[in-house]
Amino acid sequence: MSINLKNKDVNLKSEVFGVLAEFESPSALIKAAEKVRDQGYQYFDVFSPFPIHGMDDAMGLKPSKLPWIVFLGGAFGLSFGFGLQTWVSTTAYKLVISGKPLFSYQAFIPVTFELMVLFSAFATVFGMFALNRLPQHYHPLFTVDSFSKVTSHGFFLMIESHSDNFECSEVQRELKSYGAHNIEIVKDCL
Amino acid sequence: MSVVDQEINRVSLVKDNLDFQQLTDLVAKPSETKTPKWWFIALAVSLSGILLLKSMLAYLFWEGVGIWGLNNPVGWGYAIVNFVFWVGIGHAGTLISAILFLFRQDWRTGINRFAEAMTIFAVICALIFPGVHIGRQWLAYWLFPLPNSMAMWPNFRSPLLWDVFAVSTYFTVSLLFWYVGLIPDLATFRDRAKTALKSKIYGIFALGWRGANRHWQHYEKAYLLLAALATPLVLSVHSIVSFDFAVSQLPGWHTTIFPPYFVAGAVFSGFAMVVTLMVLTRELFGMKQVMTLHHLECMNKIILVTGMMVGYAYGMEFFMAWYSVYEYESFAFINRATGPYAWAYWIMVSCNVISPQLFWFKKCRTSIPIMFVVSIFVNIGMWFERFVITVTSLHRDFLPSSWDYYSPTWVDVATFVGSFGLFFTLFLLFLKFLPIVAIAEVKMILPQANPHHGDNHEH
Amino acid sequence: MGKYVESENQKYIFPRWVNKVPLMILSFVFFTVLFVIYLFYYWFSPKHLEVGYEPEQPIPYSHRLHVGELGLDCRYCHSQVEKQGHSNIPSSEVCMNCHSQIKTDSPHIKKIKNSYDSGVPIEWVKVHMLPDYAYFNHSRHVNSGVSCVSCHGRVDQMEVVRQVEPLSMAWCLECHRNPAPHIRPKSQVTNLGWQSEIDPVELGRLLVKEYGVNPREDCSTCHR
Amino acid sequence: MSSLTQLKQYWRRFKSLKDDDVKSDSFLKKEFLKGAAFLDDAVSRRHFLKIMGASAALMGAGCAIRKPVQKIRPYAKNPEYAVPGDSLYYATSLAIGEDVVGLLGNVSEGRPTKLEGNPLHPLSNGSTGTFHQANILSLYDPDRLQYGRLNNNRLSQSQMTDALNRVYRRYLSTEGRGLSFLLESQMSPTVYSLLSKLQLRLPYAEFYRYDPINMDNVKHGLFNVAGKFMLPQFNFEKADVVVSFDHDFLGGLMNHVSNAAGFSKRRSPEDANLNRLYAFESNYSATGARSDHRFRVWSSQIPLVLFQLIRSLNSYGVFDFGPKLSQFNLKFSKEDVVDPALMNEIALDLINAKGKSVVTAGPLQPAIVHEFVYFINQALLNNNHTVHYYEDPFSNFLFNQQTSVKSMTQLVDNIKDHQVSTLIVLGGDPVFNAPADSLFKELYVEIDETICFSMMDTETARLSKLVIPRYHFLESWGDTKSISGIASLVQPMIRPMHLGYSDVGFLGALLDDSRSDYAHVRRTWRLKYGRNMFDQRWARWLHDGVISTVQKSVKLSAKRITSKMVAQFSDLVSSLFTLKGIELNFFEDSSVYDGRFINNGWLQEMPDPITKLTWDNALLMSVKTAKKYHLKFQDMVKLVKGNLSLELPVYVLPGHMDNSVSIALGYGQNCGRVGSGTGFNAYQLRTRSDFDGASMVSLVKLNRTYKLASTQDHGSMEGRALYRSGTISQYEKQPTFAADMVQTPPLKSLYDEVPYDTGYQWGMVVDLSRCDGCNACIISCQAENNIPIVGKREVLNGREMSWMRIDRYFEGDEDNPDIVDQPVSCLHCENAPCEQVCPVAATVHDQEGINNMVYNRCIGTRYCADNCPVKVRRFNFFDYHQRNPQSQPKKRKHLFDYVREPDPIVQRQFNPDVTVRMRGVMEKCTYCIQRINRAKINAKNQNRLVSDADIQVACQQTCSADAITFGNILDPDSKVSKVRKRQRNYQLLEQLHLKARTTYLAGITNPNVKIVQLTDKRKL
Repeated sequence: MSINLKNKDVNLKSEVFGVLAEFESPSALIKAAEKVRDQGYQYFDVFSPFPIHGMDDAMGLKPSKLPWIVFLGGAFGLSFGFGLQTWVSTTAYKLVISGKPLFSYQAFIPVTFELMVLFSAFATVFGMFALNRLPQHYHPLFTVDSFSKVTSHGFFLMIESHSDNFECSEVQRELKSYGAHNIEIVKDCL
Repeated sequence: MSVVDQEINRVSLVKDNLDFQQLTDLVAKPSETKTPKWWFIALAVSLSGILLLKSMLAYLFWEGVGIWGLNNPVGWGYAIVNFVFWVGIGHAGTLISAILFLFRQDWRTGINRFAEAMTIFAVICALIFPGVHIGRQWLAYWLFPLPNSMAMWPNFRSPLLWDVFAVSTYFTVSLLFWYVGLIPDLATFRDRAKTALKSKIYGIFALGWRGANRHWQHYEKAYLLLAALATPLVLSVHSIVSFDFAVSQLPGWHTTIFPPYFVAGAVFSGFAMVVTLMVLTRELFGMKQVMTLHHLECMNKIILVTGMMVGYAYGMEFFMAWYSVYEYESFAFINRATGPYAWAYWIMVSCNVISPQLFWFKKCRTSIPIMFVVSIFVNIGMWFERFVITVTSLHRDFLPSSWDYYSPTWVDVATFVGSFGLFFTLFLLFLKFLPIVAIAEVKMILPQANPHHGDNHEH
Repeated sequence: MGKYVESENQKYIFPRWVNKVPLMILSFVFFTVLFVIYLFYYWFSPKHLEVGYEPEQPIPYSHRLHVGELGLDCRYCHSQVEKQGHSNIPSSEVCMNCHSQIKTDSPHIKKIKNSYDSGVPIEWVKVHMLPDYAYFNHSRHVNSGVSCVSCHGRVDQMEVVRQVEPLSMAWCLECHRNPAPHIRPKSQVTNLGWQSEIDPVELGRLLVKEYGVNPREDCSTCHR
Repeated sequence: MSSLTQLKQYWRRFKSLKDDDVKSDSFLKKEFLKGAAFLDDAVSRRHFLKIMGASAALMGAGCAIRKPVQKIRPYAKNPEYAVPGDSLYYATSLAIGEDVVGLLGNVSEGRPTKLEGNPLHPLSNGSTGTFHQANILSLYDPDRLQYGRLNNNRLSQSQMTDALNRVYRRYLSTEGRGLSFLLESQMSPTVYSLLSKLQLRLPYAEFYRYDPINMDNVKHGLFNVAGKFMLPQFNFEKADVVVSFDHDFLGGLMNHVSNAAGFSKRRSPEDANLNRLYAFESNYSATGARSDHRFRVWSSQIPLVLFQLIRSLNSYGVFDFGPKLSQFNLKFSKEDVVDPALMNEIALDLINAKGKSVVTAGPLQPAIVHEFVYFINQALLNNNHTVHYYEDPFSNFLFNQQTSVKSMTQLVDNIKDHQVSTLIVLGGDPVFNAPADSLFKELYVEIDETICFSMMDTETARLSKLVIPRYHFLESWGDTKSISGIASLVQPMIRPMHLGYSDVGFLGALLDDSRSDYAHVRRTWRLKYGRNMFDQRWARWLHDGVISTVQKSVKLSAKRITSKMVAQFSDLVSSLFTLKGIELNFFEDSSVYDGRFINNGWLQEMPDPITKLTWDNALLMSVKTAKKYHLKFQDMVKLVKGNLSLELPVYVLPGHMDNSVSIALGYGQNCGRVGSGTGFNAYQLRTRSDFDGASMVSLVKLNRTYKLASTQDHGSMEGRALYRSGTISQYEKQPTFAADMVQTPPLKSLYDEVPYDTGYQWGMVVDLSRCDGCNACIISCQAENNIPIVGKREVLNGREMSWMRIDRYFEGDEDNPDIVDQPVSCLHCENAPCEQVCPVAATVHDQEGINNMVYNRCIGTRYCADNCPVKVRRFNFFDYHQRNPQSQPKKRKHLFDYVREPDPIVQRQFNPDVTVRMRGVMEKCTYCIQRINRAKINAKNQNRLVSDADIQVACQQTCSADAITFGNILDPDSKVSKVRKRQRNYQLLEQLHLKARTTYLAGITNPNVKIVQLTDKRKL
C-alpha cells in the first residue's frame, strides 16, 4: 500500500517501473496471473523459485521459438561436419588411405553426428539466453529488498508501467483484491 | 485429485516434508557455515595428488613415453586404460540428468547436480590422457582441422580422431547442461549472500536470473532439448570410444558387441562412483533428507542391471569366439582367462559380475556399508576391464614371434594416482562453493509445488 | 517461520551499465580471435618468416654483376644442377678460373686465393634451407623445364642473394598440383628473364605433355 | 607487438648475429651433418628468448622457431668424381680369419656409409654376411685406439715410427734373437712379403700364430692325407646329397657367403632339383635348421658316427677299408650312436648320388676325422667334382704349418725360459682368448717389451708396454688372397681418422722402410705381373676390386688309408667310451665371432639366428638336461672343469643334444663402451688339451638368475599357418598347397578398393625355402636406414628397433624339433590396417603401392603399431641415437633442443638419404624408398623406365641365398613378377584381406622317404 521508503535506491528523480505484488503460494499466484491476463495488461510477469505447472497458460504465453533455433543449429552442424570431412579428404589433399576411396562417407558419420550435437547444444543454450535477454545483471527488481526471496520461497507478480491503461493506484488496488499480501512500487533509477 | 497426488508421490523423495525455505537453507548450508576441518585435510591430500600428476607429466614431456612400461606389441597401456576408465565414469551424470529426465524419473532431482559435477570432473581427468600419451605432445594440435602451411589435414577415417571429437563434444555439452541447471541455484546463492563480494561473484555467474516465468518458459524448453541432445550423445561417446578398439583388426578388439557393452560398462562404473561419493557426501554434509536411501537404492538397482549386462557381454565374447571358429579370436579369449594376465581377468569378473549380485537383496541394497564397499569393487573391476581389453589383446596377437609381456612402471602408476588428486580437488571445491543439489528442481517435485496443492486443504 | 532475516545479507546491485558488458566481451573475443588467426596466417607463416632472408656472405659475390651484367650461365658455377639432387656451390677453384687474372688485388679475391691455396673452404651462409626430412632434387626439376626463377627469383638482379619464396610444403604443392604455369623450354631454364611469346600457361600445358611431367603429391616423393 | 617487430628485424638483419656465430664446431661435424637430427645454428639464447617472447603463444607448440643458420663448405679444389649428394662406389676386399670376401664401399661426401658385396668377386657375387655389413660401424667406432701409447703416454705418429724403428735396429745387431711375433691369420700377400723380408733381415726372430677360431684340424687332416696344407671348398650347387658332421657351413663365417649361395640354388624346386641335407650335431646350428634330417649326437661321438657311415658304405661295397674293418666291427658294432638302419639309408642315398654329393666335417673335429671324411668323398667320387681342395697360399711359412695351439704352446714355453725379450702381437687379442691353461696372460706381463698392434683397446693392448693403433681396412691400402687363390686389392675410402698404421704400414715402419703402403702393395703385384701394362692393369684391378679370379684347385690322385690312420682312428673312437659327465662344446658366435666385434652395437643387438639372444651369450642345453638339473631359462649355473670354472646363465634350447652344453666364444670382455659387461668369457674354460674337441664338465646350479634379452619369447607357431612348408612330394602333388592351407570366405571390402594398376607397383617376394636365417639382411637394413641400437635394457623392454626381423619357430617334439626362419618386415599391405587408424595421416599409401611412413608428420599415437597384424612397426620410445652409450653432451641451442647427441664420429656413418628419426615417432620398413626414388629420378632424367637393374633394396642386395626378390610387379619382365606367379606363393594372414605386397614362397623340404617311414615305425 504505502511506498517502501526503506528502499535506498529510490530517489525523487526515479520513475515508476511497475508494481510488484507478493503472493502466498503457487496456487494463489496462478490465479492472480489468470486475472491479470484477463485484465489485458500485456507487460506483466510472475516470479517464482521454480517453474509452476500451468503458469504459461495462466499468463497466456505463446509456445517458445527455441526448438526452431536448435533445429537450425543442428542442421548447420550436420552439413558443416560432413562438408568439412568430404572437402578435406576428396579435395584438400587426395591421400589414399588403407586402399579406401577418397570419399569414404561411411567413416565420416561419427564426426558428423558429434558436430551436429555440438552445434545444436550451442544453439539451445545461447538461443535460450538470447530469448531471455540474459545475461542481464541489472534489473529494477533487484533494487527491491523483499524480492530476494524469489529464488528461495517468494512468489511475485509484477505489472510493468508501460502496459496500456496502467494506473499505479488502480493496479495496486486490483492486485490487492487478487490476494497479494505485500505490494511495492518498483522504481527504475535513471 | 488428491488420489492422483498420493499416486505421484507414493515415496516421498524428500524426507520430513521440508518446505521451500528449509530446503533452500539445507542446500545452502555448506557454503554458508564454517568449513569443517576434514575438508581442508582432504583438499591438501588431493592437491598433493595434483602436484604428483604435474611432475609426472613434466617428466614425461622431458623424457618421452619410454618412461612408461609400453613395449612393442603393447603400444597402449595405462594412459589409454585410464582414459577409458575416466570417460566411463563420466557417463553417470549426463545419463542421470538426461535420460532419467526424459523418462520423468523424479528421484533424479536429488542427485543429478552432484552426478553431473562428477561427470565433468571425470571427463577433465580423462581428457588429460589422450593428449599426453602421444610421442610428440607438442604436436597434439595436429589432431584438429586447422589450416596450415603444410596443407595437411587430419585423417577423418581414424577412430582416434572420432574420439577427439566425441569426447570434446561430450565435455562441452555436459558443461553447458550443468551450467544451465546451475543458473537458478546460483541466483539463490546470490540472493542469500552474506557479503557483497560473494553476492557479486555469484551474481556474475547467475547472469541476473530473477525467476521470471517468461524466462522459465524458454529455460524449461532449453533444458528439455539439452536432455534430448545429451541422451544420444552420452550413448555415442562410449560407443565411439569403443570404436578405437572395435574398428581395429586385433582379435579381442575387433568385436561388434563393443558399443553397447562399453556403454553399459560406463553407466555401471559411473553409477558406482556416484554411490561411493554420495554415501560420503550425505553423511558429511547432512544431505540425508534430500539424498535419501531411496535414491541410493534406485542407483544400486541400476548398478545390478548394468552389472548383469556387462557380465552378459563377457560371456557373449567367449561364445562368439567359440562360435566364429576363428582360431585367432578363440585364442585371444582363452588367453585372457588362462594366459599371463588371467589374474587381471578374474579380478575383473569377480568385481564386476559377482560382487553386484549382493544387490538382489534389499538388505544389501539399502545398507550403507555394503553398498559403499561394492561400489568401490565395481570401480576397481571396471578399471581392470579396460586393462584386460587393452593389454591382453595386444600382448598376444597374430604372430607369436612378437608376443611379449607388459608391466607398468612406477611412472604409470603415479600418473594414474595423480589423476585422482585432480578429480577430488575439483570435487571438494564443488562441494564447498556450489549448490550440491538442484534446488529449483527439487522444489518442483515437492507436494506443495503443485499449483492445486492448496485446494486439497481448503476442502 | 524461516530463519530468513533481511538485514543479514549484504546485497550487491550491479549498476545499469553492466548489462552492456557481456556484449562488449563478446565483441572483444571476436576481434582477438580474428587477430590470432591473422597472427598464424601471416606472421608465423613461412611467407613472413622465411621470405626476405638475406644473410651477409663472407664474400660479397654479386650475382647481379656476374649473371645480370657479365651474363654468366647459372650452370657455369652450379655445374651439377642438371645431374644431381644438390645444386653444388662452386669450389674456390672455379672462381680462380677467371680471378687468377682479374681483380687479383681485391681483398676478397685474395680470400678466395688463400682458400684455393690452403684448401680451407670458404664458409658460405646457406640461404634456401629445407628441413632435413624434405628431399628436393634439382636435376629432376631442371630437367623437366622448371626454371631457377620459380624458386630462387631473379637472382640475376640481386646484389645479395635473398629468399623470395616461402619454400613451404603448401607452396611446393601448388606447383606439384598444377605444374603447367611453371614449365618452360629446357633451353630457357637458366634464362631468368625469359618471357614466352605465346601464353605461358598454354605453352606450359604443351611442354608438360612433351616432357612427360607428372609431379606427385605422394609423401614419399619428398620425404624418406 | 614491439617484440614482433624485433622478430622481423631478426630475420632481416644478420649483422646482429655475426658476433655469436658458431666457431667451436669441428669441421667434420659440420660437413657430415646432413641427415643428422639437428644442425648447427647461430641462435644464441638471447635471440632465442627474443623469439620466444614474441611467439610465446606458440611456445607450447614449439613451432615458429626459424631453422638455424647453416654453412655451406664447398671444396676448395673439387676432387675428381666427388659430387656432393651423390655416392661413389669403390671396390675393396675384407679378410676375417681365413674368410675373404670382395666388397664395394658406398662413399658419399667422402665417407663410406655402407658396404655391399662385389659382384665381380667369386666368393661374394654381390652379397655379404653380417660381419661384412657391420664392419662399417667398427670404422666409426669412437672407442677405437686413436693414438699410440707407450706406458700410458700418448705417442704421435712420428714417435710411434721411431719406437718401431728402435726395436728393429736393436734387433738387427742380434739378428733378431729374442724378438718374437704373434700373428693372427693374415691373408695379405704384401704383408707376407714384408714378413719374409723380416725373416731375411732378422733370421733368428721367432714367428708364432694364434687364432681362437681356425681351420687347423682340416688343414692338418688333409696334410696327413695329401702332404699339402689344403682346405676344401664345396660346390653345393652340384651336390644332390650333403652330409654334415658337426659342420655349420651355413652359419659359420668361413665361406658362408659362397656356401649359402651355392646351397640355396638347390632349395627352390622351380629352379633345380632339391638337394638333401643330413646333419649330425649336438648344438643346434643354422645348418641343422636347414637340414632335411637332423640327428642329435654328441660332437665328441662324431667319429663313431662317421665310422657307422663308413661301415654302411663298406657293406654296399663302396668304401674299401682294407682288412682292418673286421676288428673295428668287433670293437664298436655294439656302440651304435645312430640307428644303423637309418645310416644304411643315408649311405644308399650317398651312393645313388655318387660324384654329386658332399660329406663334410666341422673344423672343431680332430684331424683324423677330416682324413676319413676325405676318403669317404674319394670313395664317393666327390673329390674334384663337388669337393675341391685348395692349397693354403701362405702355408710355405713355417708358422702357418703349425696349429694355433701348438704354436701358442711353444711361445708360452719360450717365454717361460726367458727366450722372448720382445713380443710383437700383430693383431688379435691373445691375452683375452688364449687357452686358459696356457697362462699366457700371466706370462705376457713378464716380458720386458710387449708391442700390441690393435684397433681396439683390447685386454692385450691394456697389458702392453707399447700400443700401436691399427687402421680399419677401409682406411688402409692392402690386398687379400683367398685360400682358393682369388686375389683382390684393399683400397682406402677415407683418410685415416686416427693415428696408426695399416698392417702393411706397420711392418713397413718396423722394417724402417719409408715407402708408402700404396707403394708396397703396388710393388707386390708389379713383381708378380711384371712392369709392362702394369698401370693399366692396376687401374682395372682397382676398379674391379679383383686381380685374378682363377681358383686353381689341387688335382689329387687317389690316396690310400694307412695303418697309422686306422690306429689313430680306432684309438680315438675307443677313447670315446671312457667319457663321463656333461659334454661341453664351444662355438663361434654369430654376433662377435671370436670376440673382435664385441664393441659393435649392431652385431651385439642382432638376435642370434637360433637363440634370438642379444647382448649376451649363454649356456645352451636341451630341455631334458635342464629338467635333469632343475634348471630353467636365466638360471645361473657354475660350470666346473678341473680347476677352471665359469658362471653363466642357462638358455634352454630345444633340439640341443642331451647331457651336452654349448657356449659361444668371444663374450665377457672389458672393451669399449658398448661391448663391456656383455656376456660371459667362455675362453676361461678352453684349454689346449681340448681346444676344439668336446670336454667333460660338471654343472652346479647357483640360486641366482640373470636377465637374458631375447627378441623372441615365444617359439611355437601355435599351429597357425604363418611359416608354411611342405615336403617336395606334397608340393608335387599339390603345388598351391601353401595358398590352400587357409580357407577364407570371399574377401570383400566395405569400400571399393584402389586398383593400383598403373605405373610402377613395387612388391617383394621372400623365398622361405632359400632363406637360412643368417641375419645379413637385418644388419644391411640397419646400416642403410640409420636404425639406432637401443641397448640391452630396452631389448628387455621389448623395444628393439630393427625394421626387419627373422621369426624363428620350433616345430615338432621338443627333443629334436625343426627350426624354421621367416624374415618379416613391413608387408606394405594395399589395405593397410595401420593407415586408417592414424589420426593425422602420417602413414598413407602412395601411387606405387608403398605404405609410406612420414616421420615428420607422425605425432606418435602408436595406434598404427597396435593395429599392425604383423607388428613390424617400431616406435622411438626415446631418442635412441642420443641415448647410445657412445653419445656425448650437446651444446643446447634452444629450449626444445636435445641434451645429448650421437658422437660426431658415429654421425658420419648416417646415410644422408634417410631421415634420422627423433623421439616419439613411428618407423618401419620403407622398401628403401630412398633407393627407389634415386632410381626413378635417374631413369626419368634419362627418359627411360626403371628396370630390375636399377633397384636393389638393402636386404635383397646383401642376401647371399638370394631369398629376397624386389621390383615392379606390373612389369612382366621383372624377376619379382615372375617369382610372384610361382604356385608356392602365399600371403601372410590373407584372411585379413591385407593384399600384402610382400608375399612368401612356401618352404620346401626334401626328406628321405625311407627314413621317414623307418622313424615313423619306431615311433609306433
